[in-house]
Amino acid sequence: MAELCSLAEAVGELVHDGDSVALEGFTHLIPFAAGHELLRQGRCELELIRMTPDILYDQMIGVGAARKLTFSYAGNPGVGSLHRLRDAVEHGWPRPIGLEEHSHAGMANRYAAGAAHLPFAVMRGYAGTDLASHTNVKPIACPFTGEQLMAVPALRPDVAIVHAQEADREGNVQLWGIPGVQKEAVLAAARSLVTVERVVERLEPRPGGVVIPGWVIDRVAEAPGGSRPSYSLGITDRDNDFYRFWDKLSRDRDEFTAWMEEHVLGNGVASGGGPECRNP
Amino acid sequence: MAELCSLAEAVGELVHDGDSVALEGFTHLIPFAAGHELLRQGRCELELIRMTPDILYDQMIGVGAARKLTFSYAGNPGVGSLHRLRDAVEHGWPRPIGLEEHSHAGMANRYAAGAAHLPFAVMRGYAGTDLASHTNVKPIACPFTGEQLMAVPALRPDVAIVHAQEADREGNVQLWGIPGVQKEAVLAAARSLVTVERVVERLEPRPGGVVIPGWVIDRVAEAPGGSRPSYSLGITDRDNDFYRFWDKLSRDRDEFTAWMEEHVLGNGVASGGGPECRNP
Amino acid sequence: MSGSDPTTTGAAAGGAGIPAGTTGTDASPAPASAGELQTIVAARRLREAQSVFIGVGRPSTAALLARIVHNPRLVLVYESGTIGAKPYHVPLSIGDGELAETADAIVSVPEMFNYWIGTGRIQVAFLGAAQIDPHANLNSTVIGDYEHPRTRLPGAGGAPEIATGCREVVVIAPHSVRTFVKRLDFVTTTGDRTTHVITDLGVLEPDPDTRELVITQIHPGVTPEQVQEATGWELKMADELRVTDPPTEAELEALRELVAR
Amino acid sequence: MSGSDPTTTGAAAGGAGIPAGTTGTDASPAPASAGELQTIVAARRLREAQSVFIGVGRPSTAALLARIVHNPRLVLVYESGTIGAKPYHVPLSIGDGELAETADAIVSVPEMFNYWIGTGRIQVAFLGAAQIDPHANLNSTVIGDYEHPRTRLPGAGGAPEIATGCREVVVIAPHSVRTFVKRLDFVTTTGDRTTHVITDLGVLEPDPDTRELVITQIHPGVTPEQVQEATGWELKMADELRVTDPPTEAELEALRELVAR
Repeated sequence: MAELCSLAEAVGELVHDGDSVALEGFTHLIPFAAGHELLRQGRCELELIRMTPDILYDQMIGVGAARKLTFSYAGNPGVGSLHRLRDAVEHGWPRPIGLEEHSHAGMANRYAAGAAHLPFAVMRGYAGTDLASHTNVKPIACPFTGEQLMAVPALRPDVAIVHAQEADREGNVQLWGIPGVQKEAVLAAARSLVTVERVVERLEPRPGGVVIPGWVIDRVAEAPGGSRPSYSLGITDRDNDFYRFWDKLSRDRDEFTAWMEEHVLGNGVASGGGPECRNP
Repeated sequence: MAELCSLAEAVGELVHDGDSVALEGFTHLIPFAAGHELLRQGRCELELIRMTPDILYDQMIGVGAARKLTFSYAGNPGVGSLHRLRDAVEHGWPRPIGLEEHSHAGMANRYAAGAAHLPFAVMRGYAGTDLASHTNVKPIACPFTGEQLMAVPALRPDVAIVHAQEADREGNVQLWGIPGVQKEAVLAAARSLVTVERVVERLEPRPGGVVIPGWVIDRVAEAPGGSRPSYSLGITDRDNDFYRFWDKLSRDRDEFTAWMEEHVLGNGVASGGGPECRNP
Repeated sequence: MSGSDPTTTGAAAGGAGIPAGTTGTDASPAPASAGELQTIVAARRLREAQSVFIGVGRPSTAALLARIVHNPRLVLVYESGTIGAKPYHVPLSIGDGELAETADAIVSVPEMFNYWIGTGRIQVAFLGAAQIDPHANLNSTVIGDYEHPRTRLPGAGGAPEIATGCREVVVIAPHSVRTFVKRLDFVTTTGDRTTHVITDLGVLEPDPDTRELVITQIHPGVTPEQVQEATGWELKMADELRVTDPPTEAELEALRELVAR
Repeated sequence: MSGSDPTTTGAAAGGAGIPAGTTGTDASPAPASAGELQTIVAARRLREAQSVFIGVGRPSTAALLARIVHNPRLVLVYESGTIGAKPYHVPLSIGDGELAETADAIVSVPEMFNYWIGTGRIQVAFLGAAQIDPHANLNSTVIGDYEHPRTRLPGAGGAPEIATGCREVVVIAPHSVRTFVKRLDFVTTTGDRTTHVITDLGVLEPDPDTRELVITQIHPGVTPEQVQEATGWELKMADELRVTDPPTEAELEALRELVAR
């Protein structure tokens, strides 16, 4: 049964150094506030998992919190590269980082297998690519037709963290808009945290609403604006300017470090929601 | 792109003698009107596919339209047995019928594999049961962990027929309430027909709404009341009395035959919706 | 529907049956029937449960009763995809509209089996069957030979994976030699996770070592001989055979009010 | 995002570039840039299409333009799960709110890849890449050695399965020796289903027998020599090299109006 608590408590109780952590969100509903709290608490040696690592993971990798990144597309959506990730991969700054990469279809199926507590999933994919020999997939034959397909191993993160629009006081969560793989991430993980824009008395059923019952979630924490500069459909808007701003700022190690110190790491100011996190 | 037409045209164009046909619906939204139209047009030698064959399939089997039934639970929900099915299986009346049976999890995964156009799905199931040796499943080992699991072959019906609350004039369909495996059935089938309670100018997004775009459907036909005595949430109610009535009526071959002649087969009266189909 | 005993689904809460157990006061209503007592005992098993997977018939009635009397936060899950349903009426089918209208979440059937049932998220499953053997294996497929059955039963439904996916299984079955058989005609569902078999005569539990069912509890007014007579094999008795607590007034009243809705 | 070329995603519709092609009348606006022409040519490929899978950047702009000018019923599908999106603005990301708000249906990412992309339901896919080879294989993973890359690119995203799942693939890429290379540093995506490669200089199509890309069409004002110079291998020319129809006024105006929104 989900316990409602503060973001700081939730992160402190659920995430340990060295954990594999999936902060999911497919452009929409990215849990920035939770990621920043994780950094403020000094979590390190993390395996970061996400289909589409973007600015949040660029920040986490840039301060050296990650030992490994498991992903399928690491870019600044619609803008370009993740410069901190590139610096880590190309030059080992501030530390080298291990990569495990898949295609989106592979990652999505890995999460789905994880949510089903199955050890693997079967798909048509990776055929003819160099990906197959650089990642953890194995050919598998259909026992009925003999067709050669690909098996991908289930993803079972230690912790999943996602953001949603609302929760009720029982910890039942509702999100709407682009649902991504958030439900799968929560169901696949050993522990889970959902940050929400607001806690309401009662979840009003909505078109496109995806409800995750509180009894499969460990902690729910209120974090208004907690997905900014990403967005929570119907509540906050995507700050496209910040994504463009990040492309410039993040090219320089010193500027990046100073910005993170001032806006994320310093004096415990909640980020993601406040003006601190916006394009100055 | 879905073509809107009459139920009679749709059935006439899409369903041929000998086809495998999935008239899906999980207690909710069972396409009675379409099934009755199929009988009125004299389709025969069908392989009927459905997770939960109930009264509709009892009727179709009772008049001898089916050569085979593929299913996972064949009962009158909450009431008891399907007497016409039992008569066919136990005494070959009015003709013998072949059975291919699975568990619900097996059938659901077979549909999901079909919808993904994969040849099979992997699951944990059938272990230790006699089902495994009486149906078409095969053991499969996880290539990563070695765990023994079960492979089930994809379901790819010739035709899927489902019922929904609404369609717009482009043939986009929306259903809500218990969604069952209807989307999977449509996406798994070579051809598809959706009958709807009503055609509307514009689909209004609804809580729990499942939208199937018109461009993956072949025909949409208006059939108000077309799921009765099952129901279409928000529009018609389940006629529980009829399910209990059927338990009595269907025990007797002659009474069944007379009832079918009068209420379903005779003079082209649309069934399912009209008073003819109700407990007299 | 697979989660319920096809032989009991017709009667929502037991209806007729031999009286068994009373509340023992003058002002009390008619004594509980054996079926009512069975439902009440099943409901008690859900006192501490977080979630229960149920079919229609007695399992559904018992779970609704548990929500009323013991455990208002109990999460009801039906294979139709309704999670956290809170029906006011005992549903006739597992897909009744009231289940959809009162659920916390509704999911597709593939999601129900893959993400919810198969993963051990649901704590207790109530299952029924036409036959049960000494190791709590169940048959809901055929009586007689598979190819030429004497009685064709509805089939597996969700039971095989419910029984291996949920954390513990409680079987609810009528106690008779027709149901309690030494050897099943067909193994539809395995009994490995079964913790209790609740009948209209008593409660059986598997021996921790041999996994063979042992009668551990009998309902008031039932004799061990009656139980043995209704069982198709030589039934082991627990060293300390408990007697079921009689239904409380609250339980019986709530049950009757629920069924009358 | 995987469906777009990382090198073009920054510029929504081409922006600056060498002028190429004009509408040829006095009242006409400024001549089309090479980027604009590339977008217009890509949009023309969707005249008859029922559905198109797109990433952001030029592919998205081209698909929106096609809906305005050629094919109002064209179904846009984004890997974020939005099916039938009808955005008014060119989206910056494949997950912009406007896509969700205007979609016919929104599905989860696993469903998008398993039920929609992997099945051939979507007719055309627009893909970009950092490198393309003579057989239209694409690299969007690394420049240089995989373990010690000179440039780490964003990675595969949806491309590998989009390229094998959709019925035909159209690649949209800038024409330069940096992009058109004889040998890829990494094969991210195979070119088996590619029917057209649309660049800012012309259009390439695979030879039906050898599957090697052949330049079949050049944009107005472009010479075959220019194309060869911008290609990192000895490029085969079609026997009849067509010249791209210049942008019509309607196309150019609609494109500029779209980008200015």
